[in-house]
Amino acid sequence: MTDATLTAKPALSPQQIRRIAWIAGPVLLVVVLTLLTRSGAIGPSDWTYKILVDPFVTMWSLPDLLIQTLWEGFVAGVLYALIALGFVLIFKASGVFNFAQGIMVVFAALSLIGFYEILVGRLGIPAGYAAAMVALIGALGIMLLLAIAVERIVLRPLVNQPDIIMLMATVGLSFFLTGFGELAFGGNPKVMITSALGLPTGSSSIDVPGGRINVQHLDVAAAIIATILIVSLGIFFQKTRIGRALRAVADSHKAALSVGISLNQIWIIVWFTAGIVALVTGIMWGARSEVSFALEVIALKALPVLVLGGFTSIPGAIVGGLIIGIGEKLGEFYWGPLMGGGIETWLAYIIALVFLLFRPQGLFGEKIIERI
Amino acid sequence: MSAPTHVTPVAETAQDLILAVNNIEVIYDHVILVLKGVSLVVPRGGIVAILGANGAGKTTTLKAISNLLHAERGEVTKGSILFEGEEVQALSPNDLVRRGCIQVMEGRHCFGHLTIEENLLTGAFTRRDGKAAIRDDLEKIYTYFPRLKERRNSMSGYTSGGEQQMCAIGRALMSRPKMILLDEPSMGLAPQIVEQIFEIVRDINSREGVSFLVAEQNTNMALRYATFGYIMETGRIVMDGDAKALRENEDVKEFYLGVAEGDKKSFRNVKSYKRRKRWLA
Amino acid sequence: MFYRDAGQYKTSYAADMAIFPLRQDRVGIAVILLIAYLGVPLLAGDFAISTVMLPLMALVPAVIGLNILTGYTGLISLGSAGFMGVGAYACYKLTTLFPEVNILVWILCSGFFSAAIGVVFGLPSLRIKGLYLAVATLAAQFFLQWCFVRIPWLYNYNASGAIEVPLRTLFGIPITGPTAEVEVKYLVALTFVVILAWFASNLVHGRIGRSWMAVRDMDIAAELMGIRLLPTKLLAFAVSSFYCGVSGALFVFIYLGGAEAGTEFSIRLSFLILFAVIIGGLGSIIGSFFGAAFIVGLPTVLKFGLPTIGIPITGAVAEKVVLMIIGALTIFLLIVEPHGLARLWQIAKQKLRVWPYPY
Amino acid sequence: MRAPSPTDIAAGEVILAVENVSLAFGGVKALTDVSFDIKKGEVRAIIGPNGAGKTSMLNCINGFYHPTEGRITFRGKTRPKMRPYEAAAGGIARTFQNVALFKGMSTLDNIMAGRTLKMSKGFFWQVLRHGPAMAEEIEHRHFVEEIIDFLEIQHIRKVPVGKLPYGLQKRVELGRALAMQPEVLLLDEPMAGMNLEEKEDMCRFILDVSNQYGTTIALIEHDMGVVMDLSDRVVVLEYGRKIADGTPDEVKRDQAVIDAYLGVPH
Amino acid sequence: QQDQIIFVSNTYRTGPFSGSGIPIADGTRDYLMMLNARDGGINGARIVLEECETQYDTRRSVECWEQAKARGSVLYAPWSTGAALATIPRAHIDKIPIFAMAYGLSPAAVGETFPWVFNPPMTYWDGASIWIQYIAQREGGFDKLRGKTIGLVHLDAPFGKEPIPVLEALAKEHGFNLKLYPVNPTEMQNQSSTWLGIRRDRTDWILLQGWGAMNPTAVREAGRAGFPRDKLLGIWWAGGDDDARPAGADGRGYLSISWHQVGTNFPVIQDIIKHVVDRGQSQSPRDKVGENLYNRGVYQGILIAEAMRNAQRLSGRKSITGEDMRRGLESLDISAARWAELGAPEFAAPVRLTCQDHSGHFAGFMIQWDGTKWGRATDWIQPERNRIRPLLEEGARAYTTSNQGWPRRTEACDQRS
Ligand SMILES: Nc1ncnc2c1ncn2[C@@H]1O[C@H](COP(=O)(O)OP(=O)(O)OP(=O)(O)O)[C@@H](O)[C@H]1O
Ligand SMILES: Nc1ncnc2c1ncn2[C@@H]1O[C@H](COP(=O)(O)OP(=O)(O)OP(=O)(O)O)[C@@H](O)[C@H]1O
Ligand SMILES: [Mg+2]
Ligand SMILES: [Mg+2]
Repeated sequence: MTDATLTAKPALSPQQIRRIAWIAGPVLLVVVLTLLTRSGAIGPSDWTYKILVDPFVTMWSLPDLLIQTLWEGFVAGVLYALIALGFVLIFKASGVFNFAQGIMVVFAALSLIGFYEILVGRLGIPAGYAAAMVALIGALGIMLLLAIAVERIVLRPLVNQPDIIMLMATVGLSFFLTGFGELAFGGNPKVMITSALGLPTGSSSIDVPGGRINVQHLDVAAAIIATILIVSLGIFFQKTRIGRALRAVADSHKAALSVGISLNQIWIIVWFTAGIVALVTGIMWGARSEVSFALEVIALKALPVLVLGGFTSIPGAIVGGLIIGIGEKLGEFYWGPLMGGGIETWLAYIIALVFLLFRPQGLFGEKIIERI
Repeated sequence: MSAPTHVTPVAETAQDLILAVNNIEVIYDHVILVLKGVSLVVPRGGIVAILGANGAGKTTTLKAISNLLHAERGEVTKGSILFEGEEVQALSPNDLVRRGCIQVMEGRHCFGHLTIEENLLTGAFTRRDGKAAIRDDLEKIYTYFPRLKERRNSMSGYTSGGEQQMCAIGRALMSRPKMILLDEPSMGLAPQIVEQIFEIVRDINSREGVSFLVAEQNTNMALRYATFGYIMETGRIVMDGDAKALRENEDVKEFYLGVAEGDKKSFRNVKSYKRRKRWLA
Repeated sequence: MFYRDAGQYKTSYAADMAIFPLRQDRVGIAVILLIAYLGVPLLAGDFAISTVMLPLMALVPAVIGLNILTGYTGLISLGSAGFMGVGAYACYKLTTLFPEVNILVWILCSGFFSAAIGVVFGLPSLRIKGLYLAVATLAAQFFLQWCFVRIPWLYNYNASGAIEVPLRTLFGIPITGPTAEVEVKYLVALTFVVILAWFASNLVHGRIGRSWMAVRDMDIAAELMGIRLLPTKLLAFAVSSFYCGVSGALFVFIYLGGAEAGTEFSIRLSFLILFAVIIGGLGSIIGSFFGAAFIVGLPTVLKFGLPTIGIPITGAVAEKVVLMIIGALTIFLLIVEPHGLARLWQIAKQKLRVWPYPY
Repeated sequence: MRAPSPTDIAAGEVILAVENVSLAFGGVKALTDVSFDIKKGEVRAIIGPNGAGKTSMLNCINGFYHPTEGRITFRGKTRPKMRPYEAAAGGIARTFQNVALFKGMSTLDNIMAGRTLKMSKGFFWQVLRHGPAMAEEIEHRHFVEEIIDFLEIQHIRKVPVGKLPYGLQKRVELGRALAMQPEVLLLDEPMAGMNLEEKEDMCRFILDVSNQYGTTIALIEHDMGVVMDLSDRVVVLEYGRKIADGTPDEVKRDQAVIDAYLGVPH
Repeated sequence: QQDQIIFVSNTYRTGPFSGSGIPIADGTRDYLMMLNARDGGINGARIVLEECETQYDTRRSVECWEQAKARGSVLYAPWSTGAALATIPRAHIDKIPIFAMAYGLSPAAVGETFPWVFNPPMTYWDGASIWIQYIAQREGGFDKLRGKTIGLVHLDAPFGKEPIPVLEALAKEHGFNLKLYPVNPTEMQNQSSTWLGIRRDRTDWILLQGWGAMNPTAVREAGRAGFPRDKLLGIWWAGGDDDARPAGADGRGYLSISWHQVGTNFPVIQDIIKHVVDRGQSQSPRDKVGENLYNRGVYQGILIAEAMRNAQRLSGRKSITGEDMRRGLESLDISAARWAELGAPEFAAPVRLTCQDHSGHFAGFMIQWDGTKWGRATDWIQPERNRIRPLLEEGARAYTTSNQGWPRRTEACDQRS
């Protein structure tokens, strides 16, 4: 090869240059910071040190805490992903942003406990696994009824309306369900029937460098169940005829109607599936504290997860969940104290916002088509 | 123009009508009256054209038939629509598709985020005759529209206007209907393709016996391929007749075909006597 | 029958472009203003004014503001309560730092602080669209709310962490603080509302309003026609946040009279405002009034009204039932008329115009 | 009516020059090495089969797409990364293949929106909507009413355009583009979905604009009758490449064009 | 027309804090209804109790204030710090006393400045003092506190931040480190990073100033993080049975401050069961009667009823006004003997309010969760009155300076009892 051919080709495409800058930048920053701290130019009381160096020093010196934080972030992420999954299903299938998903979680969990209490308390069936399973079926039945009712009463008359109208209809739905739920179940918090459902409750300590970490069996179970759920739903919606129809409906109600896709049937399927996801979510979150209407606000956490992963992507829900979960735990734990703590409330949104600036449709979202 | 009297085509008797629309009235938004008593029939295996100016109500008529009006806050307030002898107003659009009546909507309406091929496959949503048959039909569509085959893996939102139009027509064909309601099939298509589309219509019509109701602006084309035509104006049928008879009609000739006194007019020399020119006068 | 446009010929474009082209409409507005300024303070009781009219007046600017952003410009925001909070805190800081300046000036000024913050959080709107943007505005909501709790300077290091509204007067008459009469507070708020609504309606009917709507309906086409997206969107954010800011100041200074703003200006309020915008009608100033009346008035009317007409529900049960009714009514309204109460109003007028013929 | 004679065109200056423009989306090549020019005052047609790249060409011209290679010179200036609003400010207006009106606004407001660039009164006056702002508003309203009269759409002045039938929407869109008083008007299939009578109307509007204002027009259209009658010169694209360029008569007889597009000689 | 006393009471039986709101509302309601059923009201005047649902929302609370005013309520119980703050400036204008039992603005205890506000039997600042005293007891003296780390896990809202100034002062004095762990209302059920932080800081003691769904989560997270439960000390509002129960076995050992007994072994509770619960007139499930927060509701009912009785005596009328009620509250005096008379012997410490002191700094004690129920864990602990009172007075002064034009006390002090 001659010199001429070498110079004739542009050395690097702009994209490659950008990529290199992305990698080189942080590396350079780390090197500079290390040099500065080593030389004593910035000391432990400087702001730059506190923000840019100290957290990493802590991570390094207390690896057990780092691992524990990552684990907690992972678990939180999985649980966020579960809620987000409920949103994704409905959005994917109808373009509706279902604001009522949060209350559906509460509703599902409360029906489960309600059935169980009736079975055990009034009907005298021995407490335990059998009763829990019957209650589970009852709760699923309620979610199916809910799906049918929602389709009949809310969605069917609102076919082909703009997104924001549908969004508000689901807000109305969430009001209704909140009122109805509190009337039916009372406002008292309830204890989740964790052990009757056969979920593990203990915890184990695992030795890691620098100490030990504590892992709740429940969290492990939650992670496993969530993964199974997400993978199977992903396959169902990606690979089947129904899956394609769902995406069509989300694109345009009108066109979907015109090719003979039954919106009614699709919506019932999807809302029921979202109901199942809500039930699972309710069980998992409920088992971590208690089931009360306060749980509804957790659903807001699914929003940044959702935009990060992309509204329409099932894998996006899980990846987004993990990024948000781990990101916010790390942020709160290592940087939160610098700002007086409690930054978890908005950190997730800021993380999502930053990602969005680079990918406006989220990591896995469908491209926003701009054509004229 | 002739008086709005409606003459039922003589040859047809009730049983071989695939579609009969009797005196329907359509209202949008509870206040806007658009169709004021429209009646028309399509014989089994026929190709019927609806012609008329912009806003005459062609699209509305087709939507009323396919029951897509609800989605636009419109409703049929009077009259009845019979498909294969049965009232269909109470059916949902997908039931109608299952029964074999499908509409190709004006303005394409492809699923932008689905690829061309996926779009075509959604057309087969109501079919139950197995993957192989669907594959075959897909290939058939691709032979009709080779351009679609080239772009089969592109998201339809990114394809050109004409490609989307082909996709929409192909998608409807995928459902193997008995009757297709075509709304402005030629819009935005290159002349060659327009010709081709009407050839396809005739082909399917004669080989598979599919009936067509075509709303079309390209009067020339439409009357060449249709057997019967209706002309609409402001929500009423103002004229109907055999395609051939319509082609011969002087009014139609002047206003829709652009041949006055036997000559084709040039667009450069449009008469504008009735038109004031106030452009910065 | 009396509502006809027949015989009213517009002889100039100015007349045709008037916001209320019909004489009957103009008379109607005058009557409404008269009722609002004289009828309500004279006839309505303290209870009605302070539980319905005051919160209504305090919220209307925010609803108009969000309507400008969402209804006119098509940018969904869930951060309105946060911007209201900015207004409230700005007003509090300003009036405690400079007590000698009249509070009315500060209420208006607090809008500018809110507008500035709004512009900052509006920046991503160039790239982020639709529901994605809605979620991004949540970042503003939660971040601002966190600031209200975390930055003690904002509430003058009060041990209680809340704003306490001081006594302020106009011509010697108390207009804020505990001793102010509800009627006076009401008239002050009403005046703000009238002026702000008038300004908003001017804006949306002119060039700026048209650019907003163009961006809403088809941003690409708007840009191809020479409308620059970023400045247009940012202006919408600024104006919207300005309205929210004034609303927040009114909310605390005129209505609540002291607030634990961290919880008051919460996401719940943001949703309520969005709710009002949609129920009232996207892209309609008058709809903003209807929407605000719906969300403020309906719960109160139901809660206190149902028992008086003999339906014996009180306390918590009432609350639950009211929630259910509101939910159901919302869905019902959206089904009947997705364009909101404003459209129903229009249709009613339309029917009146052609009465007694149906079309 | 005065049609520009061939000599006019030969003498006319080039207002817009497209040089070796290529455009690719990932693997899809929408345009490959296309060059042509548009002269001041002429009606320039762009034709070609579906998917040939006609719309993409217009998108490049007004800055919505940026060519991957080549350059576009407008009035002697070349701007590699021109933004759409810069093109508009420079005097390029257009209509769209899939009607891109502002659906929620009335006809009048749509056309008024076309005047945005020409309006200057600031925020303060807008808030008051009195004095200068109102005067300006009325002045532009006059202009817009002219267009409305011209296009004969008086009766739909206050109707939200979303509810108009397709053909009228296209007409309103033309009105909106005219309101910008453009130097160059790009029309993307302005007559699709119209019947003969309406096409005639549209043709007349286009010719009038061209004659009275000397507005340069680039026209995409599939109706060969219209193209042949209206245009001064035609450029033909196929698969993103230019296959012919010349007067309508030349193009009509070009075998490549017949094979690729016309099917039968017209 | 029968004499009646109208009391519009705020409640929150719905919303995220209903878990704590319901038992309290039930307790108060059942006690007052019991008085009506058993005694025909107070001295023949029936108590008309109207609940006004607030959902713990300040906006609705203000609406409830208007309702109280319109209905002629003799008392306003805001049941939220935000509502208390919003209504305190109006009390003297609308002449309705505010009764904020052990919550709300702590300096409101200074009767000279706030003649219309009452917050017996103690303020959060007293609570902080009790916490530290208890820790000192366990550690073996105040000198052992030096170098210890004490954390405050608190709701990130004015309620949660209330004890901070006193704790900071105590930290300085006793030389312990105070660490703050704010929990945002939206993160109430999602506290894992808070507890990781506690683990990192090797905090020795945790004080829990939480409310609603935040508490059970905190107790459970303490278990998950392996924090010794008997070093987790809740404020009195974190002492609900539903706060500890969901943690199951993990909750055993958890402590909370209280100032009254739990259980149904009091004649007064038995009367409630007999006259109200068994007649199906209570909204509370039978098995929740006697739980900690239920009994706190009863405690509130007793204080209110006693004040009403006082007011009747002072005014000489059966139907009293808000002003009468204010005087009744200022001369409230429930001695040990009176507690016994009321059917609640040893139920709580004696309470006596004065015109100067509207709170009283009365004694409390710690209760401990044994896995199924609360039980008393310590003897009475007296808050350091001499330390707290000056702080309160300073707070009251700060309040008047930031609210210029705050009226001087003009209400006469009527201390006959
Ligand atoms: N959703 C709607 N709401 C109100 N009016 C409508 C609506 N859709 C159509 N219209 C009105 O109904 C009339 C008929 O419209 P339609 O679309 O049926 O005409 P068309 O004959 O198909 O015209 P084109 O040739 O332009 O497609 C028009 O005047 C139009 O304004
Ligand atoms: N943004 C885009 N992303 C991907 N492909 C695109 C994009 N824009 C255009 N294309 C492709 O470029 C080719 C040319 O499209 P264009 O719209 O310019 O065709 P056209 O000549 O206008 O055709 P028609 O007559 O059918 O409108 C098409 O195959 C289209 O799919
Ligand atoms: Mg049509
Ligand atoms: Mg095109």
